[in-house]
Amino acid sequence: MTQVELLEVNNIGISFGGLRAVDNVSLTIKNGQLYGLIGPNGSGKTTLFNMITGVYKPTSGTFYFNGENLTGKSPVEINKKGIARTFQNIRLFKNMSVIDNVKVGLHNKHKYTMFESILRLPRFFHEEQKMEEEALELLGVFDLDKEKDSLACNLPYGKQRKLEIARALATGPKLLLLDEPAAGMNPNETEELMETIRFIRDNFNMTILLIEHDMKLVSGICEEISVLNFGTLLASGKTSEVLNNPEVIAAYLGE
Amino acid sequence: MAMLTINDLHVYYGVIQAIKGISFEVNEGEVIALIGANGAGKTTILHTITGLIAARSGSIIFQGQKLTKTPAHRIVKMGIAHVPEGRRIFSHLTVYENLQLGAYTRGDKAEIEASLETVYRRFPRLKERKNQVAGTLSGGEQQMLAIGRALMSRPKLILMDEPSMGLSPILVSEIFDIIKSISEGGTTVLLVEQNAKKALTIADRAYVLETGKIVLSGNAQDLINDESVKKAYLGE
Amino acid sequence: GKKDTSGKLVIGGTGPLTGEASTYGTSVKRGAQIAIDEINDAGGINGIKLEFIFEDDEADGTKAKAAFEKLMDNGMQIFMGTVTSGAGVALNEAIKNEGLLHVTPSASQIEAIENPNSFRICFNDVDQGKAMAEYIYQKLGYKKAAIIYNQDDSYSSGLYDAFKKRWTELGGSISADTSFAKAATDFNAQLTKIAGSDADFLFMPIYAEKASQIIIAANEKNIKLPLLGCDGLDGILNYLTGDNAKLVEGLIYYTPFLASDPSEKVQSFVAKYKAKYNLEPDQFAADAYDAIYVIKAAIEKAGLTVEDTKLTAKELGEKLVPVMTQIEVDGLTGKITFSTSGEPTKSAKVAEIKDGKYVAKD
Amino acid sequence: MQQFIMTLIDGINLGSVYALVALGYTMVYGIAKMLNFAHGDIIMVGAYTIVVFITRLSISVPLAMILCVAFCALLGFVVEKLAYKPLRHATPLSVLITAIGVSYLLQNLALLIFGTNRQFIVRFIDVGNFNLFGVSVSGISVIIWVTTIVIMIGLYTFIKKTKLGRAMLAVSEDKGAAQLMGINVNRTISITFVIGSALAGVASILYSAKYLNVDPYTGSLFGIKAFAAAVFGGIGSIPGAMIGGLLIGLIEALTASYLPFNLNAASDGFAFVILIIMLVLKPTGLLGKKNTEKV
Amino acid sequence: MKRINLKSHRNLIFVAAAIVVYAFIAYGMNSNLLPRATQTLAIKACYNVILALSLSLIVGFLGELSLGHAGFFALGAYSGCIFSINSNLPIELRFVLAALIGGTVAAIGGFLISSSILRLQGDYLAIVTLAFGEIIRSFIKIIPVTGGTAGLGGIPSLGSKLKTFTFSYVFVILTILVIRNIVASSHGRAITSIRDNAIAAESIGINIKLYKIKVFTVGAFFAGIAGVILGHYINFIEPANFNYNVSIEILVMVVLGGMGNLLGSIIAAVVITFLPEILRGFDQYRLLIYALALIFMMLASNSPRIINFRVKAREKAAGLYKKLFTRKEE
Ligand SMILES: Nc1ncnc2c1ncn2[C@@H]1O[C@H](COP(=O)(O)OP(=O)(O)OP(=O)(O)O)[C@@H](O)[C@H]1O
Ligand SMILES: Nc1ncnc2c1ncn2[C@@H]1O[C@H](COP(=O)(O)OP(=O)(O)OP(=O)(O)O)[C@@H](O)[C@H]1O
Ligand SMILES: [Mg+2]
Ligand SMILES: [Mg+2]
Repeated sequence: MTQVELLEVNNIGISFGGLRAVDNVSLTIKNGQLYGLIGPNGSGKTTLFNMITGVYKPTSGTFYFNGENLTGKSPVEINKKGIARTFQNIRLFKNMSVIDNVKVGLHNKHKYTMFESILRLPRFFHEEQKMEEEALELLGVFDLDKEKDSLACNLPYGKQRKLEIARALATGPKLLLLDEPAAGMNPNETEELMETIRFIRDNFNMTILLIEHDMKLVSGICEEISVLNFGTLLASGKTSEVLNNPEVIAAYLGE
Repeated sequence: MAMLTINDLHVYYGVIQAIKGISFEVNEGEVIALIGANGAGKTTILHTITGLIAARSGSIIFQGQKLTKTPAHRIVKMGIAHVPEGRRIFSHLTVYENLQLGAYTRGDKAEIEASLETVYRRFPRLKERKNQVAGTLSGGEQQMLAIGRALMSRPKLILMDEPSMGLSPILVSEIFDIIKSISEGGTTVLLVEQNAKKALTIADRAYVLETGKIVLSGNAQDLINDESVKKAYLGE
Repeated sequence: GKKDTSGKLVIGGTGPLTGEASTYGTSVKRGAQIAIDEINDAGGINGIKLEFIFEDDEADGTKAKAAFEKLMDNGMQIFMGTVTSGAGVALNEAIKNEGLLHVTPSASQIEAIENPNSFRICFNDVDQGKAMAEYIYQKLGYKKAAIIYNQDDSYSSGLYDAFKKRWTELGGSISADTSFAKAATDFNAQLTKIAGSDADFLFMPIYAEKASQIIIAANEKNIKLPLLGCDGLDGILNYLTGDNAKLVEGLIYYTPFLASDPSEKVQSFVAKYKAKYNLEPDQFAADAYDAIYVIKAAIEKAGLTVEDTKLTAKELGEKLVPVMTQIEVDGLTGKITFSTSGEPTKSAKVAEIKDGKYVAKD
Repeated sequence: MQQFIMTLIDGINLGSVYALVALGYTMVYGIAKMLNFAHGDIIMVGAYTIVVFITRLSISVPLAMILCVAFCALLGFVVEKLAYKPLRHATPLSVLITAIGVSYLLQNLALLIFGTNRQFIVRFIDVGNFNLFGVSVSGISVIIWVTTIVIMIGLYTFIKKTKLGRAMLAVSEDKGAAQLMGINVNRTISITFVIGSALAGVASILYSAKYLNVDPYTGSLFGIKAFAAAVFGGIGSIPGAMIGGLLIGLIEALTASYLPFNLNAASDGFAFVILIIMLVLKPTGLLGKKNTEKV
Repeated sequence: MKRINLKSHRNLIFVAAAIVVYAFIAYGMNSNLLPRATQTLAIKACYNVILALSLSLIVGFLGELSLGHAGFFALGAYSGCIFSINSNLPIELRFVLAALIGGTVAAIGGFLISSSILRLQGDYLAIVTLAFGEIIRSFIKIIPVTGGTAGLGGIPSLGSKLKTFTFSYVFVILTILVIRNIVASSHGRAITSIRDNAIAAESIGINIKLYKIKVFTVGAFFAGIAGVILGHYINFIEPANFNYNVSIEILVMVVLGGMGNLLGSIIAAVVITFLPEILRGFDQYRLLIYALALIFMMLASNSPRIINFRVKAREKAAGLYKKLFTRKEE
C-alpha cells in the first residue's frame, strides 16, 4: 500500500442562500485507504460528496485528485478522472435491467463509436463481449448475477444498494464514494456488506471514502475518519481515537 | 378485541406475489415490531394497510371497519398515520407546509396549532428550519419531518417504516425514545425496522417475516433471546 | 368495393370537408350536387346519368393523394377537383398519368392546371391580382396602397405577389404592407400600422371570413379607408349582420359571381341552394356548379352515348379533353370558354356593395 | 411615437388575453402535471355557448355568462373523469396524447354542430372606449386587464393560502404521500380541472366580448400560446404565466408591425426566435425556480 | 458467447423477414390486388414509419419531449427536393442523393438546435422544439428558393407507385437497422440511462449534452430523409405540410407504440396512416371518430388489464423463444 495522497481537499466550502452548509473543510485521503466520514444529520457530509463529484460547485476552496485540481469540473469529467459514487437516495436506472445498469457504468471503458455499432463492426462484438463478461463478474461479486435480467426497480432495497455500488465500480474509479451504503440493512446484511467493501478495496485496488451512521461498520472497517459538525470539521484521525473524542461523543454518538 | 386484525392477506405486484397469506393482529396501546430481511414484504404490508396498494385477497380490519374496502384518503381520518419508507416528504413545500398537510384531515385550528407546538418541541430542528424548502433538508432532518408530519394527524395507530434509517446514532436513540413516548402517549405503533435489536427492545410483541410469510412471532423479549433470531437478525 | 355504376358516368371530386378550410370544400360539394341533380332529373345527358362522389382531402396534398386514389378505386372517370390549390398541385402527377378530364372549380394557383388535361373555372391568382392592380390604379386613381394578406394561404399570397408586382410597375406605392398567420384572431397591430400610414385604400386579397373580422376590428380603430379585394370577398355579407353590414358599404371586389345577379339562371340556383342548405351560395358553390355544366357540355360535344360509360377514365379523357377548347358554357360565373392552357376566359365583374347588396360595377 | 405606443397597447391587449388563458392552463399544468392541450378548446366551446345563449336564445347577458362558466366547468369535469382519470398511473405523454385526442374531439363536435362557418357574436358587453394618456383603449380590453390581474392574485392566494390549494401542491408532488395525508387525490385533481375549466369559461366570455366571433379552431391557437406563455414565465409560476402571456402578446404585436415587409410573412417565426433566445438565456423561464432537487 | 452471437444474427433475420414482407406487398401492387388507395398509403406509411422511429429515438429513448419534428421533416424535404429539381442525374441516383442531402441538412438543423438548448430540460425544451418547428416553417415562407407559401412544385417522380414504394421501403429498412443497432448498443444504453436518471448517468461519466446532440442529430437526419420521400411522393410540398399538427401526429405514433418500443412505433405509424382512410366511409364524422379512436387507444393501452395481458404474452413469447433456441446452444 503506497502512502500517496489521492484526494486533497483544501478549505472547501459552499453556501445555499444564507446557509453555510460546508465551511472551510480540509481533508487528505491516501491511496488505498478506507476512510470514513461521519457527523450528525445535516452536518454537510453529502454536500461534501456533491462537491467532490461536481454536482455542486464549491463557493470557496479547492480539491485535488491525484495531484490535479478538479475544483468546479463537471460530474462527467470528474468521473472520467476516476471518482465514482453512490447516492444517499438510491439513483438506479430503474427501468433498465440489472446487468444493463452495470453495462452503462462500463460505457466509457469499452468504447466503440456509434458508427461501429450501426454497422455492427467486429469491434462492437468484441467490446460488447468484454462488457458482458465484466458486468457478470461484477454482479457476481455482489451476488446479483441471478437477478441480472430483472428490472432494477424490482430488486429489494438492499440489493439496489449493492447494484449501485457495482455500477459505480464499473466505471473503473480509483476513488469510490459511498453515501450510507448500509442504510436499510439489518446487522447481518451490514456484516456481509463490510466483507464486500473490504473485498473491493483489496481486489480492485480501490480507495474508499464512505459516509455511514452505523458505527459498527465504521469502526469495523475504516482506518481513519473525519467528523463534520455544522459544516465544519470537528475531528479527524485514527478511527478509534476519534470515536473516543468527547466532543464527537457529545455531538454525534451520544451516551 | 384487537385494534387491527389482518387475515390471510395476499398481495401482488403485477404477476409477482409479495405477500403470501399473512395474518396478525395489533392490540390497542401495543408497540408491534415487524422484522425481516430486505424484500421480505414489510413495506408492502404497511402500504396495503394504508391503501396505497390493493390486496388481492384477505382482510384488514381496523376497529371493526374493513380497510380493504376503504379508499386510502379515508383511512387517515379513521386514525391511522403512516411514516413511509423513503420519507416521501413534499420536497417543494416548506417544513411548515408539510406539517400542516399532516393535519389535513383535522379542522380545529387551535388544536392543530397545539399539535404543531408538540412536534416542534420534539424536533427543535424542524422549528429552526420551518421555512426551509423540505427537499433541501438533510436525510435526518427529512426523517424527523416525516415523523412529525404523521403525528400532526393525531393518529390512534402509527405505522413506521424504518424510521431510524439514515439517522445519526444520537438520533437513532432519540427516535426510539420518541417512539416510546408516542406509545406512552396512547398511540399504538406498528414498527418496521432493520435495527431489530432496538426495535425488539421497545416492542411488546414482534413478527418475523421471510419472503412474504410470517415465520415466527411472539413476545419481543422472547424473540430477542431466540437463537435463530439472534443469528439471522441481530448479528450476534 | 366498387359501386354499381352501369350506365352512369362517375364524376369524382376532392376538397376539404373537415379542418380549417372545410367551408370551401363543403360549398363546392353542395354546388356540384345541385348541378348533378338538375342534370339527372332532366334525364341525364343523352341518357347518361351522372354519379357524383366526393372525398375529403383536408386541403392537404398527402391526404388528397389518398383521396384521389380512393376515387379511382371507386370508378371515377372524370375529376372535378381539387378545391384548394396545394392539394391540386400535389395531384398533378397522378392527373397526368391517369390522363382523365380534370376540371377544378376553384384551385387558382397557376400550377394547379399545368397538365394539358386540366382546366379550371375560377380566375388564376396572377391574372386576378394584376387585373385588380390595374383597375385600382387606372380606374379608381388611387396611388398609395395599404395591404393585409394571409401569409399561410397560397391563394392570398399569390394574389398579393401578383398585385404588388403590377402595382409597383404601374408606379403605385405601398404605404403599409402587413400580413397575418392563418390562425390569427387579432389584427390590431397590423391595423395600427395601417392606420398610421398615409394609404388611400386598403387592399385585402383574402377570403371573406377573415376579411369580415378585420373590417370589424378596423372600424374600432377608426380606419375609414376604401376597401378593395378579390373574389375571395364574395359572400362577405353573410358574415356581417346588423350594423356591421354597413361597414362594407362601398367595398369593391373582383368577382365572377354575384348572388344578386337578377338573371333567371342565377336566381334559380340561389333559390335551390337556399332551399336545400339554408344558406346563400358563395363563389365556390357557383364555380362547382359551372364545373359540372362544363363537363356536361364536353360530354355533349364529344357525343358520348350510354355505351361510352363503360370507358375507362383515360379513354374518356382522350375523347373529352380535345373538345374542351370548343365548348362554350353560359354559366353562373359568366360565359366560359377555355384556352389550350386550360384557363377560362370569361367576363369578370367588378362588384360593389351598395345598400347591403352586391351590385355590378363597371 | 404615437404609433409605437399604440402598438404596445395592442400587444398588451393581446397579451392579456393570452395571460388570461395561460392562468387556467398553468394551474392545471402545475398541479396535474399535464399539458392540457384541450384547454384552448374548452375556451372555444365556451365561446359557442355564448353564441347559443346570447345570439340564438337571447338569454339575459349576466345569466348567459354564468351558464357559460358553469358549462365549461362541467365540461372540464366530464373530460377529466372520462379521459384523464383512467390514466392516473400512465406516463405523462399518454395523457398528453389523450388531451390532444380530446382537443380534436371538441373541434370536430363543434364543426358538426355549428358547421364550418365562423359564428359571429353580437356585442354583449359594450363599454365604449377609454382615453389613456391620449390614446384610446377599448373598454373591453381594460376589463380584460383587470380580470386577468384579479384572477392572478386570486389564484395565487388560493393555492398558497388555502387548505385545498396546499392539497393541490401536495398532490402535484407525490400522489401516494398525499393520500397518506388523507387527501382525496382523485377529487383534488378533478377540482383542479373544474377550476381550470371555469377559468377557461371566463376567458371565453372575455374573448367573445373582444373578438365577437368563434370558429371550431379558435381554441387550438390558444392551447399553444398558453403553453408558450406558461413555460416562458416559468412552469407552475402563476405570476410567471401572466408575464409570459403579456410578453408573447407584445412580441407578436411588435413583430407584426415593425418587421420590414420582405420578412413580414415570417412574423410568427420571429416571435418564436425571441422566445428561444430568452429561454436559452434563462433556461427555467422568467420566474421559474431552479430545480431544488437535492442530490 | 452464444447469446451475443444470436443477437448478431438478428439483423439478418430481420432483413430476411423484411424481404418477405416486401415480396407480398410488391406482388399485391404489381397485380393490382391491393386497392390503389392502399398502394398510395403504403408509401405514406413508409415515411411515417421513418418519422416515428426517428422521433422515438428522441422521445422514447432519450426521454426529451420534442414537439418540432416536423421542422426537421421540412428541412429535409425542401433541401433534398430543391436538389432533385435542379439536378439532371438519373432519377434513381437523384433520389438517393436527395435523401442523403435532405438527411444531412436536417441533421445540421438537429445539431444546431440541440447544441443551443443544452441547458434546457423537460417542458422548457419541448416549447423550444415547438418554436423551432414553427420558425423553420415561417422562414420557408420568405425564402424565394422554396416557393414560399405557394409551395414547391415540379419535384420529379420516381415513376410507378411500386418503384416509389420500393425505394422508400429500402430507406425504412435502413432506418430500422440503424436505429435498432444504435439502441441495442452501449450508446443506446447510455441514452436510455439519461432518460431514466440524468443525475446518476452523469455520475458514471455519461456525457448528457453530447448524447442530446447526437440523438437530435441522428433523429433529425432520418426525419430529413422522410421529408425527401414525401416530396418525391406527392411531387409538391408546401409549408402547410409541416405544421405543428404534423409534429403532434408523429408524437402520437411514438406514444401509441409505447415509449422506447421500436416495433410498437412501427405498428403505430402504420395504424395512424391507415386509420383516417379506413374511416372514410363515415364522411363528416370521420375526424370525430378518429379523435375517439385516439382517446380509446390511449385508454386501452394503459388499462391494467391490457398491460397484464401484454406482460403475460411477452413471457409466453420469451418462453417459446427459449424453447426454440436454447437447445441449439447446448
Ligand atoms: N441544494 C440545497 N439547497 C439548500 N440547502 C441545502 C442543499 N443541499 C443541502 N442543504 C443543506 O445543507 C445541510 C447539509 O446537508 P447534507 O445533505 O450535506 O447533510 P448530511 O451531512 O449528508 O446529513 P445526513 O446524514 O442526514 O444525510 C443541510 O442542512 C441541508 O438542509
Ligand atoms: N413496485 C414493485 N414492483 C414489483 N415488485 C415489487 C415492487 N415493490 C416491491 N416489490 C417486491 O416485493 C417484495 C417485497 O418488497 P418490500 O418492499 O415490501 O420489502 P421490505 O420487506 O420492505 O424490504 P426492505 O427491507 O428492503 O425495505 C420484494 O421482493 C420486492 O422485490
Ligand atoms: Mg447525507
Ligand atoms: Mg421496506
